[in-house]
Amino acid sequence: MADVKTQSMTMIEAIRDALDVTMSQNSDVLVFGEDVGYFGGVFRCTAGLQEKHGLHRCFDTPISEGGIVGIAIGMAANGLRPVAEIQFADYIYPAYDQIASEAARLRYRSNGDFVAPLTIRTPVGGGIYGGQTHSQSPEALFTHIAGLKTVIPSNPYDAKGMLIEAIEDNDPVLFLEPKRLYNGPFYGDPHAPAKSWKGHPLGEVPSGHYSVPMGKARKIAEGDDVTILTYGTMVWVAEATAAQLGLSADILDLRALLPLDLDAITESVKKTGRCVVMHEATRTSGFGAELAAQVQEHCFYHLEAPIERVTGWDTPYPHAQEWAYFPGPKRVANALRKIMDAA
Amino acid sequence: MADVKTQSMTMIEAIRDALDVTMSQNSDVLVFGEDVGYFGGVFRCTAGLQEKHGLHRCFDTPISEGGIVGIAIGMAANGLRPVAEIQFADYIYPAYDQIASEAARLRYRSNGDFVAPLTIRTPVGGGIYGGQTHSQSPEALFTHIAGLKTVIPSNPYDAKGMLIEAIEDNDPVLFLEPKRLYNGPFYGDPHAPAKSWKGHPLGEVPSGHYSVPMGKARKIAEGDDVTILTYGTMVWVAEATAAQLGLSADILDLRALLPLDLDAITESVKKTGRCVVMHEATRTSGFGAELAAQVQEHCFYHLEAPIERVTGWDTPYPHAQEWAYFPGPKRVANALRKIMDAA
Amino acid sequence: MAKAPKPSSNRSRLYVPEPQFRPGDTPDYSHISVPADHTPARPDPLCDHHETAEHALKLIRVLRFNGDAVGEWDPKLSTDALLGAMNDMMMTRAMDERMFNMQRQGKMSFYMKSTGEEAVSVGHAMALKNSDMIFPTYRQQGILINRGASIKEMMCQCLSNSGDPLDGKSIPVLYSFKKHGFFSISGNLGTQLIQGVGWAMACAYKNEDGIASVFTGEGATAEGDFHYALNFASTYRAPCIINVVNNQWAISSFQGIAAGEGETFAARGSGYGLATLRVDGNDILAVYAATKWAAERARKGGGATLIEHFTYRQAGHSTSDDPSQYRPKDEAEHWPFGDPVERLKTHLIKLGVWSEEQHEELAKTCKTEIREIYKSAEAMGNLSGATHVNDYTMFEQVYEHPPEHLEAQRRMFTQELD
Amino acid sequence: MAKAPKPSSNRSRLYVPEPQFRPGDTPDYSHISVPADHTPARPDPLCDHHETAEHALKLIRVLRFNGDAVGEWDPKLSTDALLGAMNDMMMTRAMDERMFNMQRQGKMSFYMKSTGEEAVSVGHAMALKNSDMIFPTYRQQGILINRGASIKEMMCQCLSNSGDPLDGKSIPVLYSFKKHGFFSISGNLGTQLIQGVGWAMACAYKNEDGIASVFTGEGATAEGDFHYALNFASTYRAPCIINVVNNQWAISSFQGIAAGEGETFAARGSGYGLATLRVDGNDILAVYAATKWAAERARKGGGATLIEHFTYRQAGHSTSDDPSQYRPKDEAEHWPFGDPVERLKTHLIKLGVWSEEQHEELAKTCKTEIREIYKSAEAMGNLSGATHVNDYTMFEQVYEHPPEHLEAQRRMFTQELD
Ligand SMILES: Cc1ncc(C[n+]2csc(CCOP(=O)(O)OP(=O)(O)O)c2C)c(N)n1
Ligand SMILES: Cc1ncc(C[n+]2csc(CCOP(=O)(O)OP(=O)(O)O)c2C)c(N)n1
Ligand SMILES: [Mg+2]
Ligand SMILES: [Mg+2]
Repeated sequence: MADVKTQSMTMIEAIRDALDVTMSQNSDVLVFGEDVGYFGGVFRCTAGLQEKHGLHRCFDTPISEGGIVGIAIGMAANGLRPVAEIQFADYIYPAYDQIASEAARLRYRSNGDFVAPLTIRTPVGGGIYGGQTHSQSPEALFTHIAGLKTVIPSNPYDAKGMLIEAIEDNDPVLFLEPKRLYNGPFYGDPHAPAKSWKGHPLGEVPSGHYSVPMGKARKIAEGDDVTILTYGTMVWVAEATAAQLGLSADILDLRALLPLDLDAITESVKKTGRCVVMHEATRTSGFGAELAAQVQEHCFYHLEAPIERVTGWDTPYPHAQEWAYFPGPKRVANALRKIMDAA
Repeated sequence: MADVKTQSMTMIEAIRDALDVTMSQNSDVLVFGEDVGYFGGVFRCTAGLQEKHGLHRCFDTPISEGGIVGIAIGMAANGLRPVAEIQFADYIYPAYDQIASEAARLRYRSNGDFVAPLTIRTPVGGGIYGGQTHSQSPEALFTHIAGLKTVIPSNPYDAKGMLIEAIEDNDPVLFLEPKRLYNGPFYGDPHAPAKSWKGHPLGEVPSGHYSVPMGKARKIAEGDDVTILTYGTMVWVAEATAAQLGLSADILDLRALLPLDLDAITESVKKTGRCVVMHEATRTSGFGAELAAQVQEHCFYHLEAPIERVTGWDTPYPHAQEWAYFPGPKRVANALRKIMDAA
Repeated sequence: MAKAPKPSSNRSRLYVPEPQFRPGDTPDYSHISVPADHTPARPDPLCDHHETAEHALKLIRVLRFNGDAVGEWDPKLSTDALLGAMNDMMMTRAMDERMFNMQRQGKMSFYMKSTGEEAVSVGHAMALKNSDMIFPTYRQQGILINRGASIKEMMCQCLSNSGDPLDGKSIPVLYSFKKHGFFSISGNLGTQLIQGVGWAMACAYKNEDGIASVFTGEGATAEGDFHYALNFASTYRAPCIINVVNNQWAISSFQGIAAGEGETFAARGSGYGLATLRVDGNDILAVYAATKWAAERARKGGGATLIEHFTYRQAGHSTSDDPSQYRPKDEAEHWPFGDPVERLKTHLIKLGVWSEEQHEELAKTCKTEIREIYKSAEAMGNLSGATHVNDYTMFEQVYEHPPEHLEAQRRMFTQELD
Repeated sequence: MAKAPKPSSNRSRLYVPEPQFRPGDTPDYSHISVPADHTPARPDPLCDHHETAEHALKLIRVLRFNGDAVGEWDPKLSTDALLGAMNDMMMTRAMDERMFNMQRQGKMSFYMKSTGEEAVSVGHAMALKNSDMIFPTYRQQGILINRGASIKEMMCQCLSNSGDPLDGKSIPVLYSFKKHGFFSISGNLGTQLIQGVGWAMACAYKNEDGIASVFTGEGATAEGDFHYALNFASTYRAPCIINVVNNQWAISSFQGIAAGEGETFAARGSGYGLATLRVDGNDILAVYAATKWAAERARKGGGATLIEHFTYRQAGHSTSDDPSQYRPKDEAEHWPFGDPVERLKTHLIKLGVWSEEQHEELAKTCKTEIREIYKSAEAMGNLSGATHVNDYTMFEQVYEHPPEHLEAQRRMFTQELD
């Protein structure tokens, strides 16, 4: 990437840039959702796109998540590449039927006669005192659905490249945006001064078109003691906490949950013999369960301790108790200590 | 239960009897759903209830799963005990928001000011050539939701007792009915002559009121070689296949997925050292993942081989290939052989 | 069957609607006044939607029972077109009949007839371009037949055999024929309505001439997707037609459960600012005329029209259903709007271009033709015997390229085949 | 802010509605003719729903701008009642003002004002029994105030402190007050509409006298739940009122996005066979009168009424919003229907029971009272300092009895507190 110009960007700007690049290159790309048009989105991810590309290419929709995904499916089947925004992942459930029964299965049901290459972007995770309805991480509800792909970036570089990849993919992709990382990395301490992406190496985003291949995890730290499998906001909490504990951890930012980079996972766990899985979502039937199941399936004879899960509690995401709910540095450290002490 | 009268019943009759008993004892119990009224339900589970209890206690609804659950929540909050039927679990997704965001969280959100003691009954599983939209087993999409309980009986005795328990529970309960077991046990061979519940010991159903406590697994076979954790239709396939292989298997019919009988599970796995988890649902992020994750968390040092999952494939449920999709005796046997050969 | 006792009446104030007639009753529709001269005027297709508000409450009819075609909605079709319509309707009916019987013999898992509703599908298709995309339910097989789809392929789909374009993936009747502008049918009711609106928005976005025509039964209008469709169609003035086929029944529940008893289905559209037409669905000329009007409106930028096709489901809901459980056995015969095939026949005879003999002859030809096609289809397999569908196809078309975990499952599956 | 350039116009046939005015424009509503004498007649509350079809398109008004109360909808409230209404509206406004400012100071995470919409909540509440269950949105705090809920408890909820009846579980404004007939507010738009219909069905089932009154903003009418509510209310003739508060805006999108530009929100109800009223939401007498009518209809078994309250959201959507980004800063002042408090004031003065001085005095009293209550509330903690909410409460009320896995998590949590 020697002579590619880069620019320092937040994740919001990187997402906007990915939309701008694909809209500029391909008139089939349309962007829509609640408040995404003139206003540019409640998180500003689509700011300026309507002005630049026209009212008919970036527009507001009624407050109807089912309708938004429904029209996206029809448009995608008719040759377009719609990118729909769901304002918060907590509001995606009215669209669940359209996603799980329709977008995910159109190709299969019609045996390839019709396809639905659409992208659904939606912010996930807590950390903004959003309470029960602005904090959820529902990824596991989508990884159970055959026909869907589910990805989640943890930094501006990946966000842009992965979003371009998602839009150009010929299958429906759910693109989850960890809202606590929109403006900077977050290491798990809400009282520490907020960090910005500006100046961060992963905030250096190449201009123009590039993509991050779907299904390849990113090794963010190389180590021998323990493998940490995680994604989204927890990537940064994991890294900071492991470093603080002085652990030599192999940390994988999974990036895609489905398709999953099983090779990278097994290679790492076979090396370290220990594995901690981390996510912000509710524990029971979270994606961590799938990761734990697969790790023990594939690395059983290399495991020296039970796989630990660090997750949100099995309660709705509370408001005042946000940081008691969030799987922060203490919960991460407890799990890492526990697994290192084991056996 | 010495002098309790029993009657030989199919699972359909047992469910109907549970509804009849609770409706007779408590005028707060209402039954409704698509075609459940005059007609008595497409699987006949509500046949005769309208005639007996009146039009206002067992009635048809518009084809609107979201609306059905929505009114159930409002009625439950207003003191009734609604029992809503969703005609097939494959059609429950339009109600997903009302279930996951509303029924499951009303108590929490209002800190106990309002509650939603409702029951949702819905048939799950394949085996009737129903294809993609009459065969699904979406339990894992509900076990991820804090505030919900999810149960699934495997025989008439349990069906009646568990349904009464569900209706009387003060939290929302999803009651999943394995449709392939409605008329008789099913051992996995679609070409074998169909068996009936009539004459089967678990088809002997006590009359009147009784309940099966929620969260207690049922040990259906006692053994030392391997633990099989399963529920619904797969209970019977597991039992028959293990017997055929001559294995000494400890088989648990979980009955409730949430709350889960972790004690029974760990006790068994610690005894056998091997564990196979079985369900009909799609593999990735299925409830088997949660079971595998918990078993390795709690029994790691007793495990002699990786936990195996026997599941449906990660595809929609196909029509003509129904029996190639279904986790039948061969898939079960392969997994059992594999785990017994391991280590 | 003996007359089922009426359920004990409401002892509470909770109102639950009931149909007029149940098994054992003698249906009496004498209170339904079949409108003869009350057909509302034909406004300009680009009129303000308020001008069609009364159309939502009345009924557009062209064919009188005596065979006359009257009024400004009369599309004045050529004799060829009328004879073509008759052929398509009778082929549809013959195919339904055959497939129903074959299902009874176990050749397929399931079938759904459209008997009594052939005018809706055939008349509608005739008034559209073949390239206009239909988002059908499972009762618009007449559209495929009108558009010249291969009946053999349709039958192979139902038989889930080696000739099935869907490789056995879907249950019978859930066709997908992109080449015939026929969207893949979903087993989930309602979902396609809003997808069709999205398709139409894409047509507009691309400055293409095409429109979408989306279908629902009256029962499924209660799904949220119906609301989404009307609402988005209104906001973005999507070039589409939204069709509610009101065949009075949704499996066992009557239309009063679906929508209450206060208003027609067409009237739903008025509140959304859409044009609304309500048409005698057993009158193929009226269906044709209403569709033509709505298609012109959509194509010229006037936005969407909601059409209620008022008809009657003569058969059971599907092969899994027994309607005599919940409605009088002979209700169809008492249905005051007659049968769509009979009504066109009367018209053609009155026009002097048709006779009872020709009609019987055509019925015979259709039956024979369908039988022959069926034979060649069944030769490719059926569900009760060998389907000849390769089981491995179940792993295909989940994604464009199968991810590794699916490949691993495919390998696992191999071990089950010994 | 400089006038934002208009987006390049559609280059395709895809139609996307736009509001008339954007930042930098000077709002001009002279084309809106505020109906003076065109208030539709007041039919009998048990009339056929068709008699209210025109009401969906017109606007019920009682208060003239000159302070007169006119027409058959005039509820002729006593002076006491009018003064009570004024008090409740001004308390609501004062509380909103204070809480907004305190949020700006970081005392709570979030707040939502109802400024400009106080007549809707207060007028509505006055016309109901306190036991009628409201299914509110986050802009009906006026109902709680009218029903005598503890303002301190409301504030403690917003502050998520030790006085919060919800133990900090919910974000500010999502109150739950069963004892005041005020259903727990969901953060998910629309969902409660159909729940309210279910509540009403339960009232009817139990032969109780109560009704439910459910609320939505105009924006959220696009959710499926709105359709479910209208549909089920129609089928089962549920004793309820369905209120659409059309405050013109849904965060940044105008009402033309929500529903298209062809029809009013009230008109939605007609197609479902419901009674429909459209009322000047800044006219508290009209709101009262319409509610009274609908409540009588519901209570007497006439079924549901859809009421559109036509009003204007004067403030931002919430403290997270800056409306000057998407609409002219002074649009509120140009709004042709005025301000609800001002309009009642003019009426009271005209009646001779009120004066500018008394009004200012009341404003001051409300402000002081609210300030005092706020102080005592904040003394129990706030989000930026110590909330004094016990973190363990987060594990409570997930279920009636915590299952073992939750107990285990609670124990795990203990290890994090050192
Ligand atoms: C979402 C959903 N809910 C329920 C069903 C089950 N179901 C299939 S057809 C049907 C009745 C549909 O009635 P209607 O819409 O009137 O269409 P018709 O069969 O009369 O043509 C029902 C309830 C389904 N397929 N999808
Ligand atoms: C299901 C859902 N989708 C989106 C949101 C985000 N959201 C909160 S309020 C709002 C606007 C609502 O507008 P309207 O219904 O007109 O009510 P108003 O705020 O004007 O009172 C949106 C989009 C939500 N809370 N729930
Ligand atoms: Mg129907
Ligand atoms: Mg609004």
